[in-house]
This record gives sequence, C-alpha cells and structure tokens, in this order.
Amino acid sequence: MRELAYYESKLEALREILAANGKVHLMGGSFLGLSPRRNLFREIEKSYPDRVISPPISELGYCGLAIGAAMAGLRPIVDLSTASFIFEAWPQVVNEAANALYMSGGQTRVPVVFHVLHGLRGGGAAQHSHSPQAMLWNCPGLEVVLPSSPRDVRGLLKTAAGTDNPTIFVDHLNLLELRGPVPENDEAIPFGRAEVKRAGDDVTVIATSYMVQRSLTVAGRLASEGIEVEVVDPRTLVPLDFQTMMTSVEKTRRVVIVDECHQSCGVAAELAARIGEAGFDKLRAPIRRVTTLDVPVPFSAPLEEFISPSESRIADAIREVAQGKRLKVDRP
Amino acid sequence: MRELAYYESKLEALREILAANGKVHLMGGSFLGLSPRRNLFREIEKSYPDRVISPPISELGYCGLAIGAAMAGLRPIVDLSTASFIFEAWPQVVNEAANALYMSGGQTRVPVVFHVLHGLRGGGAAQHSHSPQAMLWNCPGLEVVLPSSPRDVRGLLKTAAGTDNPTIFVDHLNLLELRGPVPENDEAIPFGRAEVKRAGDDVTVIATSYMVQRSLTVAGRLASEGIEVEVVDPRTLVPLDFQTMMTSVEKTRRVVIVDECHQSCGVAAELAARIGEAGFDKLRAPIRRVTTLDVPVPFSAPLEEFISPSESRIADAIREVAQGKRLKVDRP
Amino acid sequence: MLPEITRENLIDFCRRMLLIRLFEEALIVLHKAGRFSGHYHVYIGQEATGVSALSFLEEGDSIFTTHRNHGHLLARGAEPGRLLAEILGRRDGYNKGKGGTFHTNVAALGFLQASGVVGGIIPLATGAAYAIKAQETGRISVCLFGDGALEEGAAAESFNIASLWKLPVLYLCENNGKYGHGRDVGAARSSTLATYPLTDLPAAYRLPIHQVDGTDAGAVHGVVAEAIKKIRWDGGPQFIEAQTVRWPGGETNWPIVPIPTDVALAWDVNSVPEAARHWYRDSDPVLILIRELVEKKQATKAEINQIQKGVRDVVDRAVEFALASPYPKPETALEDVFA
Amino acid sequence: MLPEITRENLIDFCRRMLLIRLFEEALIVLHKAGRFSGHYHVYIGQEATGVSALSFLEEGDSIFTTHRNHGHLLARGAEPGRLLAEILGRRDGYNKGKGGTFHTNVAALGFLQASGVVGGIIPLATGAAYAIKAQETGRISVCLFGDGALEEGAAAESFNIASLWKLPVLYLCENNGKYGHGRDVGAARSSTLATYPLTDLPAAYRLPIHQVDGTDAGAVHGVVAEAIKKIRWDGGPQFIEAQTVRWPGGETNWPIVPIPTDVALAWDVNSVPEAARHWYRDSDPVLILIRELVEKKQATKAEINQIQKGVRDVVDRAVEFALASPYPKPETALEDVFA
Ligand SMILES: Cc1ncc(C[n+]2csc(CCOP(=O)(O)OP(=O)(O)O)c2C)c(N)n1
Ligand SMILES: Cc1ncc(C[n+]2csc(CCOP(=O)(O)OP(=O)(O)O)c2C)c(N)n1
Ligand SMILES: [Mg+2]
Ligand SMILES: [Mg+2]
Repeated sequence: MRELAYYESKLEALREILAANGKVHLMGGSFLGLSPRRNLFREIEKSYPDRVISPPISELGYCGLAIGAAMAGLRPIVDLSTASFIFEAWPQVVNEAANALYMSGGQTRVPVVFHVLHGLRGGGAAQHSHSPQAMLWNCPGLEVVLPSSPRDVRGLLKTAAGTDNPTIFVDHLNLLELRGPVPENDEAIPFGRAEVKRAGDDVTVIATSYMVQRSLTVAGRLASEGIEVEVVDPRTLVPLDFQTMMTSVEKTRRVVIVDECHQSCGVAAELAARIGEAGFDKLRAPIRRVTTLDVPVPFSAPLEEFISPSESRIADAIREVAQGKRLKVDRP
Repeated sequence: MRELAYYESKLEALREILAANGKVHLMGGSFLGLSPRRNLFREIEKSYPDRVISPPISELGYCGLAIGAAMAGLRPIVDLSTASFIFEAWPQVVNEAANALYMSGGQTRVPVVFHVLHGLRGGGAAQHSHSPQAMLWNCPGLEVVLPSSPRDVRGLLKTAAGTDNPTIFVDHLNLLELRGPVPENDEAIPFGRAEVKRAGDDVTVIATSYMVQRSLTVAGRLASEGIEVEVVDPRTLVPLDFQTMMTSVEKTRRVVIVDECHQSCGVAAELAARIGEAGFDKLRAPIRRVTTLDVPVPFSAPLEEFISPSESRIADAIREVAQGKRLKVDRP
Repeated sequence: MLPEITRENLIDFCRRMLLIRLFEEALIVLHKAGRFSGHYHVYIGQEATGVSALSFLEEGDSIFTTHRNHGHLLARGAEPGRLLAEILGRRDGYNKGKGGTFHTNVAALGFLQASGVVGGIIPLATGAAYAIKAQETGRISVCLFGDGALEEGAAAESFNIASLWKLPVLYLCENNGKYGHGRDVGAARSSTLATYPLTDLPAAYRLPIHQVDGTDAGAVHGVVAEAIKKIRWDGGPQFIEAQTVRWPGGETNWPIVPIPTDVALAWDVNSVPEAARHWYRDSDPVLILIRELVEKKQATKAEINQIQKGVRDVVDRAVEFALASPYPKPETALEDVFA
Repeated sequence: MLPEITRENLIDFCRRMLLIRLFEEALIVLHKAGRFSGHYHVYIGQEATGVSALSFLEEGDSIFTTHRNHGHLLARGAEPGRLLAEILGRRDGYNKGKGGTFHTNVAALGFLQASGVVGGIIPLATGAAYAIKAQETGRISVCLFGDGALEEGAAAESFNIASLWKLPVLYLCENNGKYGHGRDVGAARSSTLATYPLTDLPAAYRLPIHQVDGTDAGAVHGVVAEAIKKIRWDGGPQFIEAQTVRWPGGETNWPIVPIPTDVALAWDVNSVPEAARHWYRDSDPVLILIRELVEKKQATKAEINQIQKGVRDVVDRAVEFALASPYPKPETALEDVFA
C-alpha cells in the first residue's frame, strides 16, 4: 500500500472533496497552519479561485457566514487555523449552528465544517495552544472529529464534507509530517468507529489526536518492559464508539486515558466517567488520566513540556495501572 | 437567626459590597434576570448612579472593558444575566482574563467578577438555557462559584468581590424566591469550602447550584424509604474542596452527582472521574450522574422536563446505587 | 401614504397587518392565562414594516429573524394555528414545540433561522447571501433585526464582508427605539449607539442606506421596492432603517394591552387610556393604514369592519387549534439533534 | 520632519529607534539559530511610531499592545536584556518565561496586557480608560494595534462605548498594511476592510480621528502631542492611524533580514539587494530620521556612528545576558495561575 505524509493525504482529501462537490467552499486559512507545507495549499486555491476564500480577520462574522451559507445549501469548510480562534466565533458555533436543526424541529440543516489546529505546538503560549474539543463536546448538536493518522485524516475529512451536521474537525500541527499507509481510493471513514491502533492485553490506553501517536511510541517502549498496551483511538467523540473501548477495557481491565485538553472537564474526564460507570465491576485499577495540567500554557519550552501529557507521564501512568495486579478488597 | 429570601440576601450583599469598596462598579443587568424582583435593583442603581452602569448590547466589548478596568485597579462586577450570553464575551473571558496573570508572570491581576444565571428556566429554549460552568472549569485561571442558598449567595458574593482573580459567579433564577437563614453580619464564605447540606449514611449526593435544593427535596422524600442521603455542595468548583467530598464518599461508598450542565464533559464528569480515581477501593456501586441530557434545550414544557435532572431521575439514581449492597466480585 | 399596489393587495395588506395585531393580542391573553411560560416579544407597532417588506419576497429567498418574529411569519403567510401551537409548545407547532416564541421557523416559507441572540442572524443572513451568489440562483437574503443588534460586533463584521464581497442581502433594521426606554439615540447616559443616525455604521462600510417611517406601509413599500430592485439588479447589499414608535404596552417582556385593537379606533381613540392614546392616534401602523384606505376611498368603513370580522374568526380558530393540539411526547426531546 | 524637541531628545529618539532595529535584527539571528521556537513578529519599519507616541506617556498611564510588541517595550524603556530573556523563555525574562514574544509585558512601565488575539486589547484598553475616569487619576490609556484589528467586532463595540462614555483612551492604529500582502486597502478581492480610509470606522462612532505618516517621527510626534493634549484636557477618546510601509523582510512570520541595518545606509543604499532597496531608501523610519538629523545639523555623521556603536554594545550585552540566563525550573509552570 502506498505511503503518504499526513499533510499530503489531507491535501489530497481536500482536492478530491472540491472536485466531487461544487457546493463545497473553503474559507479561512491553509488547513496546514503556519507549517512550511502551507504553500502547497496555494495550488488548491489557484485551481478554485471562486471556492477558496480568504475572509477578513472576523472569525465571528465569517464562521457565522459559513453557517448561514450551509443553511442555504452550500457545504462550507472553514479553517480557523489555531483552535483558540474558534472562541471568537463561539456564539455562532455553539449557539447558532449547534441548535439550528433542533430549534427548528428538524427543518434547518447546517452542513458546515470548522477545521482547527489544537494543542501544544511548542511556543504557542497561553493564547494559541487551546484544545477546545471538550467544551465543544459539552455542546450537543456538534459532531467532533479527531484524526490521528494519514489514513484517518483523509477518510474522516471526506465524511465531514458529507455530513449534514455541523462538524468540528480538530487536527494537530505535530501530525503533519507523520508518514503512513493510505490506500489509493480509500473510502471515507464513517464517524463513530473507534480504531484499535495497537493490540495488547495488559493495559488499555485511550488516546486522541496527536496523543495517539505519542501513546504508540510509549507502548512500543513499554513492550520491552513486558507491558503490552492496547491503544484505542475513538477518532470521533460525537458520535462516540463506546463499545470498542469497552471491549478493550473488559479485556485489559486497566485503563489510561491520554488527551491534550486541560484536565478539568476535559475529554478524559468524560471517558473516565463513562468507563468508570460501565466498567465498574471490570476494572482492576483506578482509571488514570494523562492530560495537560490545569494551568494556562506557558511559553518557555521546559515549562510547556512539564505541563504536557509527555511520554514520561504516559509511561508512568501505564506502569502504575499495570503493576500490582491487586484485587479489590473491601475494607471493613 | 433571621430568615431572608435569596434575592434579598443577594441584594443586601451587593449593597454592602458597594458601600464597603469604592472600587467596585456594577455593569450590565439587575443580577436578578427577568424576575419580577428585578425592580428592587433599581434602588441600588439610584444610590450609585456613577458606579452602576448599563452598557450597550456588546458583551464582548463591555466584558473586555470590565477586564481592562480590573487590570487598571477597579473591581468590576458584571451581570450578563442569561449565562448563554457569556459566549458573546468568550474570547475576553477565556483568552484574556484567564491568562493575564499567568502570561505576565504574575504582574497583571484581574479582579473582575462575571455574574450569570444558568440552566433550565422554564421556556428558555435552546439559546437561553446554558450552564457554561463546565466549559469555564476547563479553562485554568478562572474561579468558578455556584451558590445554592440565601446564606451562600451573600457570603460567596462578598468573597468574589474581594478576590484578585477573575471569577465566574454562576447563579440560578429558580433560587431567587428560596427563603433561608442568613445571620445578620454574616462573614464572607471563603472559596474552596464545600458544605454538607444534609447528613446521611447511605448515599452521597454531590450537587451544585439549584440542584442542591432539588436534591435536598428528594433526600427528604427518600428518608421515608429508609435511604439516608448526604448532600454535599462544593459551592466553588475552582478552588475545589475535594477532601470534604471524599470524606463523605468514604463514609457512604455510594455516589450520585447531580448537576445541570449537559452530561458530556460536564461538571459531573470531572467529579466522577476524580472520585472514581481517588475512591476506587471505597466505592460499592458505580457513580451515577444525573445531568441535563445531551440534547439542545427544547422549549415545550414536557420536553424540557424530560431532559432535565428531575426529582424523579435523581431519586431513581439514588435508589439504584443504594440498593443491592452488592460487593464487587471479580469475574474470572 | 398608501403602497402603490392594486386595491386587492391593499386589502390584503390590511388583512395581514390586522391579523398580526389580533393574533398577538390573543397571545397576550393566553400568556396571562398561563398557557405558556417564559418571556416573549410582540411585533405590535411594526406591522407595516414586516408586511410591506416581505410582500416582495419570492420562492427561494431566505429570511432570518429574531426574538420578535411572530409578525414576520404571519406577514409571510404562516398558518396562525400552527404558529400559535409552536408558541404554546404544542405538537402541531411548526417546530414540534422545540422552538417556541423565540425560534418560530417555517423553512417552507424561506425562514432559515429565528435567533434569540441579539445580532446572531446578521452573519447568518450574510452567509445565505454568499450561498445565493455562489449558486447564482438570483435569490436574495433578507435579515430583519432590531436597532440593538447594531451594538453587537457581529453586525460590523458582517457589513464589512457583505460590502467587500457584494453579497445580495437586504439588512432591514427595525428601529423601534425611538422614545423606547434605554434605546434612545443621542449622547445621553442612557444612549447605546454613538453612530447617529444609526445608518452611519453601514454607511461607513459603503453599504447603500435608506431611512423610512416604519409606521407608514406605503413609505416602507416604496423604499423596499427600490432596495430589492437594486439587489436583484447589481447583486450588492442594501441597508434600510425602518423607524417605528414603541408601543406603550410593549415596554416589558410581558406585554400588557392598553386596549384591545378595534378598527373603530382609527376614527376615535377616546376609549384609549390617556397614557397610551397618543400612540393609537399617531403611531399605530394598522390604524394609519385603515384610515388611509378609507380616506383614499379604497375601502369603506363597512368593508374594514368585514375584514376585522374575518380576521377575528381566523384568530379564534387559531386559538382553538393551538389549544386542542396535544403536547409532544416527552421522548421526542431526543429527536432532531442530528440530521 | 524632525520632532520639535530638544537636541538631546532627538538623539535619544534616534538611539531608541536604532536600538529597536538592532535588537530585532539580533533576535532574527537567534531564531534562525534555534534559540526559541514558534513564530514571532518584528516591529521593523514602525519604530518612529512607537518611539514618538510613547515618549508622551507619564507614570500611571496604561499601555496595551499586541503580538508586535517588542518595539513598544523598548520605546518605553524596557531593559533589552530582560526583554530578550523573555522572548527566549528564560528565567530572567520580564514574565519569567511564561509569556514569550507574544506577551512580553512590563507592568512597571505601564504595560497591562500584550495580547496575541487580534483585537483583544481594544476592549481592555477601553476598560483601563474607564478605570482612569472612574478614579479621576487624570491618566490616559493607550492602545497600540494593527489595521487588521479593525476587522474584529471588538473594535467597533469598543469605539462605541469609548465614544458614548467619553473615555480617556488613545487608539493608535499602526497601519503597516499599505502594500502589505492580503491587507491592501481598496475594493479588490484581497481587500479586507470596506471602510476606506479605515478612519471612517472610528469616525462613524464620532471619535476624533487623525492620519499620519508613521515613518516620519516628527509628524507622528506632532499628531500624538495634539491627540494626547485633547485627551488630557477633555477626557474623551482619540483615534490615530499611523501609516507605514511593510518591511520587505517582514512578509512572513519568520522574518529574513535583507541586509543588516547600518547607519551608512542612510546615505547609500546600493549595498541593499535590489528588491528591498526602495524600502531602505524611502520608507525606513530609522534611516529617515538619521538623514534628517544630519541634514538639519542636529548631529554629525560621526555622532551618528557613535550612537550606533553604543547601541550595538547594548544589544550585544542584551544577547549575552539573555543567553546566560537559565531556563526557569519546570515546576514554576504551576505558579502564577492565581493571585
Ligand atoms: C447577545 C444577547 N444579549 C442580550 C440579549 C437580551 N435581549 C433580548 S431582546 C434585547 C433588546 C434587543 O433590542 P433590539 O435589537 O432593538 O430588538 P427589539 O427587542 O427592540 O425588537 C436584549 C438586550 C440577547 N437576547 N442576546
Ligand atoms: C483573533 C485572531 N485571529 C487571527 C489571528 C492570526 N493573526 C496573527 S497576526 C495577524 C495579522 C494581524 O494584522 P494586524 O492587526 O494589521 O497586525 P500586524 O501583524 O499587521 O501588525 C493574524 C490574522 C490572531 N492572532 N488572532
Ligand atoms: Mg429595538
Ligand atoms: Mg497590519
């Protein structure tokens, strides 16, 4: 099977989407942030001068515009670049797009996609390093997508372009250079299908976005210590494939959740709460969360590293739940 | 001890705060929403014409203004009325106020308070019924306060007016008419002190805001069924008094969390994740969450009731965790 | 003045405006009787604007409205019964009871979103115009909002984009703030817009602007005709400020009817309580139109009475229909979250 | 033209402007060498605006700046060493390494927030002005932002409030967009503001406006003097657009120096690469001031060379200081979340 870099697969998907459906318009940035690859997007822009639009620095205005355009029949895909900027458009995304179908009793569909680049990027500091997916998951009516591989970004982007619901496509800069297999005419990947990215019997690691790759690295290392880690990637939070996770949890009975949101009310909190409830009788150890610590994101490299869900913190959490196969004994 | 209605206690606190500190300015609404009591606020407005300000319908602008005024030495208390409207000011609240002290390395303090009325109000429908406290808890740098009694609203409001950190004061319309004891010169209630609102040995109910009162009602009813419920009210989420909750959990070993946020990544998710981790060996039953169901809020009364954390749903959850004092048996 | 349209159409205008008025007066009674909860907003005093403006719309045109939407839906021909059922949260409501007064919506009539968020629809309507332009359907997008919406940054951002991209959108600002509490225009402490007249804001963004007396059906009709002609012709945006005088019963979120409207008030307002009399005499668009119809010999008083009788029947039947409609099944709350 | 100030002050202006330039050219070298990560923005080409404008500030005045803040801090007298340490994320940085290039901040000099969110500081600076007015301190609030910030609704909302409430704030818009890619003003597809000139927006809100050539230290000095006099006198807001020409090295977020600045370029730009030459000849505020100082006999070329030598020393020492400063202890990441 051919190998592609993540950014190549993503751009290929954008090209195929634009070619396949004239209702798709792209608005905003390059979908590659400030990556040196961003100039490759210019070619797409040149091929579709009327369907690739650069709006003013008015996130509230142009995200609302995209939502209204979707209501009127287009399929806009908006790139906000840095995920933190979706906050500028918050009222339109969470209070107009998310509610439109419901408030109208099923009349108004909003096939819009908002693409953002989330998380710690190395020097982004407090205002440019957000992971808004938890806040967005707390807002019913939005589909939330988190690709983590060259194949997934292509397949999920195609499904996002086709869904009739407002969708947040949460991508990560650190994935762009990753290489991996991408079948020639790969199918769209349906939402709500988690993927076991690595099989293992000892500990289940549920990871999202770039944390999937980091967890796979750690899992490889821990194998040499005799800990076999199963890495499950939900791929979409809304809809959520809870079954695939629970199947793994029932096998390993030990769970670590790795996610880049801040910890409190983050994505890991919701997954831990659900698994803790459904897996109450199965679990052999407390569910551990490895997330960005609950402080604003500092600029300085060693500080940013310290608060991030780093390989060492992931490894420690896995070792902790794996070790001491203690049974639960009831205290008197 | 004298009894006051919630709205009386709240207005008294506002009056005392204004009298005590000339740096406090009030901006926005009446702090009582559209309650018929709101005209009582006009008297306060009349007594402090220069310190009680009605801004234009520009939440982003006037919340940012309040933040900037706080940076420059005032102590603004902003009333956004309906909590959903804080979304209009999201970039200022989550990306300016929350980060200012940290990014500046401790130089810029932001003693501002944002007051909002959250949750299901009876006919508020999808756009006016939000409970943003979970999203705000996911944003480090903000203090989050949830009063639930006449005494607490007064004591917590006074502390909010004195803290040097940006604070979100999350109140609920349905509490305004509640009557309860409020000592004459009640002290400010420090943040980070949970309160056991009702003692009981069988099940711990952790509830916030209006849900505390609803849970107390249910607890009273269940006592007649022989289930003694302990109701713990965190009162502030940031800072969080986890110890008081765990003390109760270690006693009852059974937990229900009642909160009005939407379920996914809501306040209940974070509390469940923390208690599930810290109380792993203690819990005798899965932690149950009773929250607003994950759908936009419908207008029609029976639909709104159906998705709300209603008394019946709370009671069912409590009965479920209380009953069948099953021990955990490990499956082969 | 009277709109320059056929006599049938004049009568139709009169009927629609009166329908909106009597519908909402009936609604106020229902709310007082506890038939629905929460607060709500009525269109009383602005009927001439909605009826005249929306009379130009064609199939496929998009409409966006606000918390003050009832009149717009009726002007466009929504069934009073189903509209009322929605406001009461009943099963036969246009939105299955999920929207309520803030979000009444009829896609079949071109309504795409009724937002209760002040300023929320201005970007949305601009976006529908973008879609129209992109798909070259020749349609237009109409955005009906209040003067307060101009205080939201969303308005400025949208005007900029509509102007730069020449989008086919009609921004119709219903300024009901003249003499309205808190919304007075000017430099006083209570004022909320420094752009005076408020059309200075869209003008700064190079939007063609118009100002019109929103209580005068004919004046509105003329200005909207011109604006929409321009939009359909050059494809660019237009901005209209329609000024109306706040109805004395409309000061709060829980309206109180000073006196039930009767066409007879067009000739004699002595039965109106002193405090409200001036409004019914000088500023009530419904009564103004009726007076003109009679003065200009387009209708006799008898005919007007007939119209009123017909409209009353329609409203009575709407109320019966809505009250007879059951509440939706609770579990339906779980539907319509996703398409 | 030259600012109307004493000769010492003219020399001081020249020194500060040159310091900003050489500091940032050194910074670019450090970034190329991998001394700090992420993208960043330099003030090259705008030195005359910052130095002239901030020269009027007094103790207690508030300043708000953006992602393009280095020049503002140096103009106000920040220590180059500690500023550079911050940009490199070192312990001795003004913000303990927590802010970095986007958020360099020195409260002692009146800086309250450096926001990387376009438009973010406009409400904040308006709020500081509100606090100043409420506390009757007689101070002013200065808001330095780029032309792009006018595209954010936050700007319009803030101008409205500042105008209505007569707040003592100076909005200083540094329009570096002339000929800048993407930010061209006009009606072309690439344009982003329909308000042309951009001062039409604040003007619509009744803010007194001024336009000035931001590459001309004297012109900026004169206009800012007038604006600040008015603010201190009547307490109301003022808006200035300072127009500068985008530095050819500044097109990207990772600047490339076409040629290291040397005062000799003031008289001979032949050593400058063809593509960039016009800028160094016509639009470089530092070289413009230096030429004028010599032409107007306020300084000899020898003195100018001395100044440059002194500034180079300062920059060299700043680089040494910053590179010698250790990284902060990782656990300090947990501090300063709450007061
Ligand atoms: C973003 C937002 N802020 C505040 C409100 C509360 N609110 C409801 S109606 C209203 C007044 C709106 O005035 P205008 O736009 O002129 O409309 P009108 O009610 O006068 O028709 C306000 C402030 C809201 N619904 N949305
Ligand atoms: C809200 C927001 N949107 C987008 C960006 C990305 N961004 C960084 S600088 C910049 C250009 C700003 O232009 P201008 O305000 O003129 O400042 P300049 O960089 O030209 O000095 C943009 C769009 C941002 N930082 N914040
Ligand atoms: Mg109005
Ligand atoms: Mg610029």
